[in-house]
Amino acid sequence: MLDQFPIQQVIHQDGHITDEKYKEKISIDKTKDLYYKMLRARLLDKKCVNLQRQGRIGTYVPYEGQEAAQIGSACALDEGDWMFPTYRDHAATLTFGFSMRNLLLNWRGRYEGNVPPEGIHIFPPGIPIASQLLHATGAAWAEKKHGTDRVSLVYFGDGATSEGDFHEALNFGSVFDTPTIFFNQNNGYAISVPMEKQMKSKTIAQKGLGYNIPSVRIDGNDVFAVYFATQEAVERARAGNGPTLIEAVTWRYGAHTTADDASMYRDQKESEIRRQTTDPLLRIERFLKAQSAWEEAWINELESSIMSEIETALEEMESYPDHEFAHLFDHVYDQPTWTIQDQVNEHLAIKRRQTQ
Amino acid sequence: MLDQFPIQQVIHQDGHITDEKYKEKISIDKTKDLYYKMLRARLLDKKCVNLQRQGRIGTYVPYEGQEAAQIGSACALDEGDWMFPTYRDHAATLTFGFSMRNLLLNWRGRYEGNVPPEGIHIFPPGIPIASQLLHATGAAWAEKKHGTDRVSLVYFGDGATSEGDFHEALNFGSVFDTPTIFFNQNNGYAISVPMEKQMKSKTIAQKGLGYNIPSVRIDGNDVFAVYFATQEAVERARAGNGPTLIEAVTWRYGAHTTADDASMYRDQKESEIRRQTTDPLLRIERFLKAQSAWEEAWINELESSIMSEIETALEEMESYPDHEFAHLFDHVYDQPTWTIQDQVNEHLAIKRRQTQ
Amino acid sequence: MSTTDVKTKKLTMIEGVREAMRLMLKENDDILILGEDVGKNGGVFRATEGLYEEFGEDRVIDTPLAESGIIGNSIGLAVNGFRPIVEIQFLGFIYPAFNQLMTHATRLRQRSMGRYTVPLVVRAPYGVGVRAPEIHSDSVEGLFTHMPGIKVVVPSNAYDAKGLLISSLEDPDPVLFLEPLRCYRSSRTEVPDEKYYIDIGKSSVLKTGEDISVFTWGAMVQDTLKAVKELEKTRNISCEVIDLRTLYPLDKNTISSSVQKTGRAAIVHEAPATGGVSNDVISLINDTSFLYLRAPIQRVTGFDTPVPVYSLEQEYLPSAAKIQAAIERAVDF
Amino acid sequence: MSTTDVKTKKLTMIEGVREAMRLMLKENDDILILGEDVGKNGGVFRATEGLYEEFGEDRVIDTPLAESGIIGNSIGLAVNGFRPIVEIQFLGFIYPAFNQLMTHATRLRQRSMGRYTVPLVVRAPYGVGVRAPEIHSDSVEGLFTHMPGIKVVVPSNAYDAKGLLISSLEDPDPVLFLEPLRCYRSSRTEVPDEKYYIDIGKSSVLKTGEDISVFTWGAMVQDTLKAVKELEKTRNISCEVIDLRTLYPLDKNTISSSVQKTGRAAIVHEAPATGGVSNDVISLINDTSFLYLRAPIQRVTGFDTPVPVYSLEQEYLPSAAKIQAAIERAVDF
Ligand SMILES: Cc1ncc(C[n+]2csc(CCOP(=O)(O)OP(=O)(O)O)c2C)c(N)n1
Ligand SMILES: Cc1ncc(C[n+]2csc(CCOP(=O)(O)OP(=O)(O)O)c2C)c(N)n1
Ligand SMILES: [Mg+2]
Ligand SMILES: [Mg+2]
Repeated sequence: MLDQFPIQQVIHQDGHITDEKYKEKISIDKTKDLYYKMLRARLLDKKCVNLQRQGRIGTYVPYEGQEAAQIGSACALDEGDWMFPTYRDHAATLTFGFSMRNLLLNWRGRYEGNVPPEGIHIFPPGIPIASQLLHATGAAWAEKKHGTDRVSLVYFGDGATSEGDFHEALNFGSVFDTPTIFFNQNNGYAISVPMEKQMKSKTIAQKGLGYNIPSVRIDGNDVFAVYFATQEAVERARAGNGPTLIEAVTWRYGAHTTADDASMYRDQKESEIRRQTTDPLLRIERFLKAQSAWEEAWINELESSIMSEIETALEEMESYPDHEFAHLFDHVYDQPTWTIQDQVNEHLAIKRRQTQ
Repeated sequence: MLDQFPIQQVIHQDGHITDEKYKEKISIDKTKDLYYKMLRARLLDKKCVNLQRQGRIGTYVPYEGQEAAQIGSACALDEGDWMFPTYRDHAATLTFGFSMRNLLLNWRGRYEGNVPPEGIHIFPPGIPIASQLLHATGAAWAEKKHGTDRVSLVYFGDGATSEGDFHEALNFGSVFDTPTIFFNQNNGYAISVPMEKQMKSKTIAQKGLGYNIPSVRIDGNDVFAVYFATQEAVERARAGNGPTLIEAVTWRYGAHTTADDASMYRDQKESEIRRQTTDPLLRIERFLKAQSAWEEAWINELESSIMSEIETALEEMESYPDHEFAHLFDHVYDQPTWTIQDQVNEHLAIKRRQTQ
Repeated sequence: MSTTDVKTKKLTMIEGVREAMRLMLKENDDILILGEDVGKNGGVFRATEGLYEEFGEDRVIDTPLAESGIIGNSIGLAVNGFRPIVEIQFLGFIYPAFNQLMTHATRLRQRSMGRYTVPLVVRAPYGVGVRAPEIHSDSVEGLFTHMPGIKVVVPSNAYDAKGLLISSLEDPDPVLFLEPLRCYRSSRTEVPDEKYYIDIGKSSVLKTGEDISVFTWGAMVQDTLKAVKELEKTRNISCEVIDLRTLYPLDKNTISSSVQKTGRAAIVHEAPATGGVSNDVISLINDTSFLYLRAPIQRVTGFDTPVPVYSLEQEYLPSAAKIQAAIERAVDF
Repeated sequence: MSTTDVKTKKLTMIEGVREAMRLMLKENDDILILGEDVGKNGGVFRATEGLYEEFGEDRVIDTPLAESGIIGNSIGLAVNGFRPIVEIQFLGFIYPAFNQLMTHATRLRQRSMGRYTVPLVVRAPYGVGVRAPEIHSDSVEGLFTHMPGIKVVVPSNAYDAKGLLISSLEDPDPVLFLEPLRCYRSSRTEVPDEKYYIDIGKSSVLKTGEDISVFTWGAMVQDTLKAVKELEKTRNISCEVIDLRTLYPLDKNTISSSVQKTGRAAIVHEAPATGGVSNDVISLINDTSFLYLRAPIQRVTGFDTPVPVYSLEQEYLPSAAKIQAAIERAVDF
């Protein structure tokens, strides 16, 4: 299977292009744009880890190391397409148009953190593992029924492939030929459980074989490999040729969440080595340097503009009005049922009494 | 995939052996024994369909046409191995030692119909589709942990492969290398839904590829193909080499159940043609005739001894004491909880009052 | 209901269900039917008979055999403009989809502050009655009244079935539409050809009475009426019988005013007592009508056991004698 | 409990859980632990910390990420000689396994007339408290009291946790062992080193009183005690507080005799009111103690909504003020 699904790469970790055929497809502008998006995501992620340490946000789920996988894929979508993220995919949602303020609000335990700007189709992050894959096939199926060429892209991890819903989604996608990109980020771990304990198969791509779904295995730290593979899958979907399974092989540098201690189950030196070798940002830096297109001024400007964007978002988040009590019950049903309304009335009466 | 998983056959529907290498493995005695078992199952099945029509049993699930698949596989097991049937696999359970009387009691809505003889490991028929596959991996895993060489064999249909539990069971079996035979009877339909609507893949065997589980596709109406393939899988499992997925391609002649009308969704002429061509019993008849080993006296004797066995079982079933009320609550817990006990006491008190 | 103006037909309950679907499929292109064997086969109970032929395979869809898959996909379809009707073949086979219902269908509106909504109707036949194999006869309404974000309705005849299903199909939120198996073909009711509504949340007073309020739903409605009428002949007791029809949200006003009038209550259902919807009714009465109660509220339910194999079904079901004994217990208290 | 003879240690509740598992793993080779991250990682809450090292990967097993798979396999293991302890990472993630619990774990004994039994303990942390993302904080005890064939227990401190888990591990039937997250490390209790039992089905009277019986469990126990003590200072009310500990089967005798003494009752829990276990308690009181009741039974519960995101958790949880108001309502009725 490893032979059948080799890891496809466009830019080697040293920064050289692996195959001349890609040369004309890669402009410096596009490269810089992707680099900017990855840098933006990385700086935000680092900031969030710090915010959590300072108690300014709750438990946080970092994605550092997975920027190329998330951003390369998100960039292959058009407005109007559907994105189904997990709890770890805010580099993708940010890139696809989710607001930074709302993203931060999410980590403050706010419903606003689930709400994208009007017209941007991003689902609330999937929490029960793999369950969102079925929404992605359903929403894409709806597009097909509407007669549009919109697609859905759904993120999920290596661990998620063990759940029954993964299987059912691939089968529905296959049977109804839904325009869906099943985008797997194989970061080698489901919390503490390494891929070898999760499955016997050496690849996730091969799991497409049971459904006659075309699959591809790519270097998930190579933003162009991700971008091109996703583009191809998106084109196939738009053309009415059904779903694709993409396995993007990647790595998370940090712990599963800020509540997790990765050193309990793996040697964190591995992450240190990877930071120097396969890192998605460093690779583009090397590539740009090889093209003599890396300018310190540009990068400094980028950094400072991103930092000020983050600071602004942070301020907006921290000055955001307190969560309204009404959000507890307002949207459970279109109209609260009487049991909810009675409970709310009692709640408010007691509060009033307390403050009297 | 059709190339990768050709349908393996040992005896052609004309009755000739497909490959000389099988010759020495097929004795006339063994052939006659398998034929006897298939005939016994078929006559019982026909009887049950009639009993249902007469209202002497409830809704019945026929398996006619699938005798080779069920019996070839059941014969490859040893006492002490575990069998996990569905609602349609009583040809298999009968062959593996389930009593005919209890089998009939099952169709009378009796718990006794779920209880095998002491020492025979047969689970109550699986009702929620595909859920029993996980019990089969669990029980086999237990055998492995006990250090025995016992295996489990689980039956399931083509439709069952769509459920999440199918996937989870194959993955657990693969990861923990459980000695399990996943025995699929692909009869082309899940009630009314044909395989083409159930999945896009042309084979079920290919579904093993995602789990690195060896798979084989066989002619499920060829009792020797089934028997040999299952034997091989059983040997692999006993030797500690993990699970196998077997796809036995077969056909049910009749309706899904006696409450179903197959002509609503398929042309029943297909079944008539198959009775003349690929039938599992006819094939062995042709084989034995080709070997000049078919004797009318033998077959007549078989039939009459089977019919009298069935009549005896039927009498036993019909004279079996009425279901005790206690069976409603006796085994819900080891000891009834007080809520159950109170309900039972009230029930009995009211009954007593009524009969006074 | 059958005045000269309104054209009606005498329908069985399953025909009422089918009529509602046909009418709504015609009226609203966004409505789809998804399920196992709902297409060519017309459903294992024939609820969707003829709809595949009339509306085609893009609207009446035979899905793969995977309940989580069916409900999960329907959530995606619902969020993206459709109104799926899912048929779960038997309520006892809804469990594989429990996660999709509990964490998604019912929560998406809240999670997204109203951005994404799930107008989804899940139909499921349920309860004892067709001498089916094990697990086919589960009565687990109580699992869903404890699931915030969904409504639960149960018609007991063709008229209510059609009106309730139409209301469910215009409700902006997920509705679990339970179809008691024993009611499918047990009787016929006059049903208007046209569109009409039975409101979700409204019960139906089938018989007024003075001494006790008897609440029930689904297949127990006819059994209860029969038991009550028998009892009224032998004893001088006047019973009010109310078909709840909606199990969440309960019809607070009708329930409480009835109990406040009669001073006594009994609840009859098939499901086990512990965790059963009867307890929601008892709590409602406790909350609203404590001072009116002249006797403990009586529950007549299934046992705290799984629904048994069919040869024991009749022992499991609340009998007329049990219903009568409960009413007498309350009245003689 | 800590006499001079019995060696004790002061443990947090999660340590009590761990101690019970360690003791039983040592004593009984058939006991296995299965779950996500229970091995090397020692569980996401560290409940199994050190057990992988002590008992090895054949006894403390990191499984693939699939709850139906975990429970389904554990059924096979249990039937074939083992006694699995399954850790579900959060109760809100048990739903994918609902079918395996509802139609198999709980029914195999009955279906096979006792031939196959499923001695299985499913442990799951639950409830509000760790400011976790959505769905991690569900309180759905009521789904399982309505599931015939399983028992449901909830300790609220280390002592009860150890004794109840040991009893659960010797119970011949499936037990759902709920671990309230807010209790994991909130306090320490003296816990004997040796083996001891807390009987399933027995509640614990934490405080005797004369005017009202307050029933609760899990994380609400401490909140309730605190609210009650506060109230007793300001008003002349004497409250009896009972930790139910087992939710099915309920402790009928203790509940009914307490209410028969005090004449009033309140029930405090996190879960939504509709379908909540409070209703089972109300029904029990209705059945056993109707004539003793001097006021409607009070429920203090979560809302009939999903447990919200964590910034609204405190609004969702029953507050001291709500508990006190309910008690006053009953006493002043
Ligand atoms: C149904 C369910 N079970 C368990 C969990 C707890 N959980 C959260 S993340 C996670 C691991 C997921 O691993 P993977 O799919 O590889 O994604 P990654 O976290 O590596 O991005 C687990 C077990 C959950 N959220 N949902
Ligand atoms: C979870 C679940 N959903 C639905 C059903 C209803 N049902 C019973 S048999 C069946 C079709 C099964 O088809 P297949 O797996 O091919 O087996 P076959 O009946 O052909 O032997 C269905 C849908 C069920 N028993 N369980
Ligand atoms: Mg991962
Ligand atoms: Mg089939």
